[in-house]
Amino acid sequence: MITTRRYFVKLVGGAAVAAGAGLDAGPTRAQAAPVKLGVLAIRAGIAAPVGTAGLRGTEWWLERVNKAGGILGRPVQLVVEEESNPKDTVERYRKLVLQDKVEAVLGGISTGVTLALGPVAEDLGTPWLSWDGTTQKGVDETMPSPKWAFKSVDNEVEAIVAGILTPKYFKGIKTVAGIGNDYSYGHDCWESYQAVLKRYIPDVKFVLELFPKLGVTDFTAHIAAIQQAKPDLLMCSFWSGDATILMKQAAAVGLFKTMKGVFTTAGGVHDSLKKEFTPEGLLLGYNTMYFDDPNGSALLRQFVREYKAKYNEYPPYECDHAYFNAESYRAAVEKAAGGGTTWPSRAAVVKALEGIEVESLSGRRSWREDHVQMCNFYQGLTTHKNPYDFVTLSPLEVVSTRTAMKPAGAKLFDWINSWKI
Amino acid sequence: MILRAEGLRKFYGKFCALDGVSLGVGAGEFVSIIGPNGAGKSTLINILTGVLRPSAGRVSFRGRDVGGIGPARLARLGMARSFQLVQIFPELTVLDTLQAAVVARLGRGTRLFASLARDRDVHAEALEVAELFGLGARRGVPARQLPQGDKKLLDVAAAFALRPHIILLDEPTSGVSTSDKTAIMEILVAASRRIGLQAIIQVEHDMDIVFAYSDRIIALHQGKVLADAPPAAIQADQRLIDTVIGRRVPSR
Amino acid sequence: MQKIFNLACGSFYALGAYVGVSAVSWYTSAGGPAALFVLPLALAGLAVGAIGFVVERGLLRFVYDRDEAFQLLLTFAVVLMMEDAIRLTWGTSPQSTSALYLTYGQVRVLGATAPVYNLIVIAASLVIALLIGGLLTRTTFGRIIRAAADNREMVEALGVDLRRVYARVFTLGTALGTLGGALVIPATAAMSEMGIELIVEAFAVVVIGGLGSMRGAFVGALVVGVLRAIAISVYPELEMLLIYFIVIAVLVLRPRGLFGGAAA
Amino acid sequence: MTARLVLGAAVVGVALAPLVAPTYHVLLMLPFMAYAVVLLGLNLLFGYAGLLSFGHALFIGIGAYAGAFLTGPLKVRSLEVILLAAGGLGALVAAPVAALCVRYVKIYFGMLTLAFGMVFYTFVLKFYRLTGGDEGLPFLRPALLGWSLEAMPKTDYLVGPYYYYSLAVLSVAALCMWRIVHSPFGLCLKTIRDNPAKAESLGIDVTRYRWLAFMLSAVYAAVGGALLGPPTGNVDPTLLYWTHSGNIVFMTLLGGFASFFGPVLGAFVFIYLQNWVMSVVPYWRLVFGAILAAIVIFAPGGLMGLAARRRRPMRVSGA
Repeated sequence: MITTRRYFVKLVGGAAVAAGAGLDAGPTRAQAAPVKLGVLAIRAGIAAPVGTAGLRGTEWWLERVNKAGGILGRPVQLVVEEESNPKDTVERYRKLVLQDKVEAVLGGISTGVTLALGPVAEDLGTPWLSWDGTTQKGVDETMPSPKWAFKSVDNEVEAIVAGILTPKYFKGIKTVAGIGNDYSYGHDCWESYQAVLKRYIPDVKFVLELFPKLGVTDFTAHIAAIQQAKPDLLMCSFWSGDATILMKQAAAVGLFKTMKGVFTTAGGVHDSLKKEFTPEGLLLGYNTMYFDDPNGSALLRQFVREYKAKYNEYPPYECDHAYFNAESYRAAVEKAAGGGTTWPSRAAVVKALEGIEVESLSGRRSWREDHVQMCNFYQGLTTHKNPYDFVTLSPLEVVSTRTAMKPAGAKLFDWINSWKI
Repeated sequence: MILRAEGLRKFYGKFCALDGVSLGVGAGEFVSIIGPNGAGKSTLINILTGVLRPSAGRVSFRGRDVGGIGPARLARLGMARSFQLVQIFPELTVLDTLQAAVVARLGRGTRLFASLARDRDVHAEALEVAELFGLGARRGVPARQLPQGDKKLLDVAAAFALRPHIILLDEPTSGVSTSDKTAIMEILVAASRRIGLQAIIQVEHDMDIVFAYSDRIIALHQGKVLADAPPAAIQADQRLIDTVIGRRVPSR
Repeated sequence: MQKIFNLACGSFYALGAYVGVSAVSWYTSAGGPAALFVLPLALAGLAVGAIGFVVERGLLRFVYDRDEAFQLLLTFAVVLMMEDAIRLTWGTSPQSTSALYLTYGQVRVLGATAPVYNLIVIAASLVIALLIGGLLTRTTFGRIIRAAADNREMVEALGVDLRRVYARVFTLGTALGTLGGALVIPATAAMSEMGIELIVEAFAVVVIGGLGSMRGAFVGALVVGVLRAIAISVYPELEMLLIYFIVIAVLVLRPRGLFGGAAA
Repeated sequence: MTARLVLGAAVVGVALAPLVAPTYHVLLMLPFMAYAVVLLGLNLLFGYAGLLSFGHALFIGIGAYAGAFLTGPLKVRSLEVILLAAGGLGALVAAPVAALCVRYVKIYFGMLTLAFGMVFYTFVLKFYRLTGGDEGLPFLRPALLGWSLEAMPKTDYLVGPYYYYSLAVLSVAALCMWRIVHSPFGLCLKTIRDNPAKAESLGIDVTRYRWLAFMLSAVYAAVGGALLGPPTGNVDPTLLYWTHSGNIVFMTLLGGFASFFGPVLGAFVFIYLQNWVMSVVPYWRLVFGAILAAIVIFAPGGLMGLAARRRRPMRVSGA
């Protein structure tokens, strides 16, 4: 969190006006003035680790870009604001655009917040690239074709990937129990997972569903209920400390001695899943970036190395979303400039972003034409055969959003039911 | 009889604070209740004013059973009271305190959007009571800034502003200097005539006051009525006085 | 007892948990025998309860003679500050001890497997409950506390220095909170918002049990715990709502709670 | 007279702000005006009836969700209807809640209101098919006085018509509340705040008056909550969360609950202070907590109290 402050730009009247007015003052002055990008990061509450990872990814990108001479010769500055509840975050967003006059806004994680941000971004006419906010419902209902808002992969992709991989790795599954957080992400994941699994195993029975509140830290009663239901498999979409807690408390009663386990998203807290209480052979999802990918790029290796050196942790996936957003913005500006040095208009940048493909930490990633992120999802079976004190994956499966995310305009369940299996 | 109590009993757990008390107060009477500490005076007052519900027995006020109906309803029926430990509204001025009482009496408290400042009746009536109690000059002073004696007067004045049929005064002169006691009592008597009060019940320790103003004295001892007689009869019974008062108490 | 409703109790609980994690990792890296890890854990939990003394002396004591609402507000201020203080100290990631939870092994109780550590914690809380009960009923200090809860002026008139009593009671309460936070840590992970769930449940417990009653709090906690477990296995959707319904029912039918002594 | 001059200048300043101030600061005035309505109501309960509610976010949430339901599924866009419905629904929910809560006073009242707030918070999170759960519901752009204004860019709509509409609502709300606190009812509330036992002895039905004050404050909070929705364009459960209740109490105290306009001033200062501190210090909660503690201890009269200096000398000594 210390780095937040280091890059924090405190705006003093004159400088801000100069930067904002730089656009109109002619190309020569504009080149010298730094380009400001707004960042929204969650700092408090359950998603704070995710926000922190996103911010760190962006800061790492910033250092590289500025070392390489900035974008079109302009150094880049970040203006970091806090993502909190929808009301305050909408105000922060307006501040970034109206007051700080940033060129684009990066970030946004919580679905509730990004649902509110979508229409505001459209209204203010500034590109907004969301790290992890899907805004599906709001965008579908209130703005079918967003112009300025770029959204994350759909909520339920990791559950769909897990649904595809479950029958491949676990044979003979007849009964399944599910546990997830009591909010949209948890419910979306569970519903899509059921829909996909039913396609592969038509006679599968879903015997129990549990939705504890977000932030609960005691699952003994839930685990007892799961034991009672005696499913062949437990599907869990926890993604924060609760995944670790559930794993610990499950180990205490030997839950996974009697059933298989699927943790669609627990890779977000991967380095807290210590070997002592995390068994081998669970299906574990790392979302869009796997720090230990044997086929990982040199960029990924460098990032993981420097991240570990700086924070003494191994990076989670949110770094990749954030890096991709910032990097795609840089590429789009350069593409829109068409080899020249004149800073392109915001509309031109947005046009250039559509369909653009860049190298991210997890390999090549792109924006679909309808402003949705494309990427690969990394899932696999947990193993203890590694030099760390936590579990990693072997074998590793990589599934692209081209196969696991509903195409533009499709209805989710119609699409799943139309698969040829 | 305006107020009648029959066979009142009150238990706190196993402790019996009142043990079959019966009494009545008629129109035009000034009745004093006396007794040593722990005789049950406070309990009796609290039952008569509806704060406590008796364990047994009944209280009727102007022919209505009022046992435990609560002080607010009883006040609206025409029974007002003052308190032993002075009770005021610290932040309210003298006039506002009395206006509040008048508002309550007239049932205008739920007028949400009416202007209090323009309510002439309330203002005039409150002012009249203030004058009656010699508080007219201090009508704009917040109650917390009044001297102790005036606080006591304000407490009683607010009860009078209700224009009750009957008023219960819980030690109206306690905590007041000897010289002021008579003054307060004179104001009380004058005011009660002025507002057409039908009866006064007071609990009082000061025997000079009790004998000077009462028409009748009810002596309590260990939760029972020991005597209920005119002052002269009580004064004549030295044994009774010894029991109830312990000793002949000169003015404090 | 003190008629302070402490919104910050959850924050103290979270603080205890974080300190517990730090203490245990320090202990483990210093090479202490694994079997004795509860000792540094419990000691750290108790020691950090000293924050209660700081909060009481530094903040709360200024408002005792004012409306009790101000105490509520001060504890709200503590909640705000503690959240950031924890973030400053430990960062945003959940903190967790490694496998110490299973150091003591598992046993089968009534057909279910339970970690021995859980049983130790249950035993410890029973002992603490008994100790508190004994403190309140058997000692002079306890009698003073109970008397002060009823009538502050009276106790002060008897020459008791209530400031010291309050400081001790508040510190004791805080220490119990931080100790609780530390003791659950092997079974869970420390997250900055872990206290918030606790506040809400603490409400339910206290209201069901009766405001201001220790026995009530104990029974209330049992009721809430058992109801939650039943709800989760029978009809999970009801989990938290069921408890709230019970709370409201208690309020309507028995405004003072099942064991309530404190007047409304 | 100076008070009237200051008030007049403030009203003129607020009315002219959209013409002169930067857009972003004008936008911040919208939550200020919405909270000001909420706080006028909250202070009837706290400043005048002496009951500190720690659960009023519940009614803000009810107002906001009422607006979201009306503009969304029910297709009612008229803000006048929305405000009426919000107030009505606020009263409907408040009736039983208030009846249970006003049986208690002081700290117990605060606890119970907080508990009820959390009950509804849990409810909103849990019944996510109805309420959208954590995602909340969109609050579509309401029509003002029959004009749909749909074609206007949102920002122009907010800093133009919606701004003046909010100002009008706030003015009407303030006038009504001014009358209420200066009515016989207001006087009776003050007697209850100062000394409930004595008030009772004067025939004032304390419970009933407290209940009425609670109802009024709930209606105000719901109306303010409905006003809070359109600038965000979305309503969500955090509006009902207990820390939101804490924030509005904070605003009340910051401005000073002993004065009629204190809480309004508090809302203004809180919003601009938060805006500034959040941008400058990542650990802004630490700063805010410290400010709150300092106000409670050293300036219980809030900003108004500091300005007036005519209140009782404060007591800072221990018990």
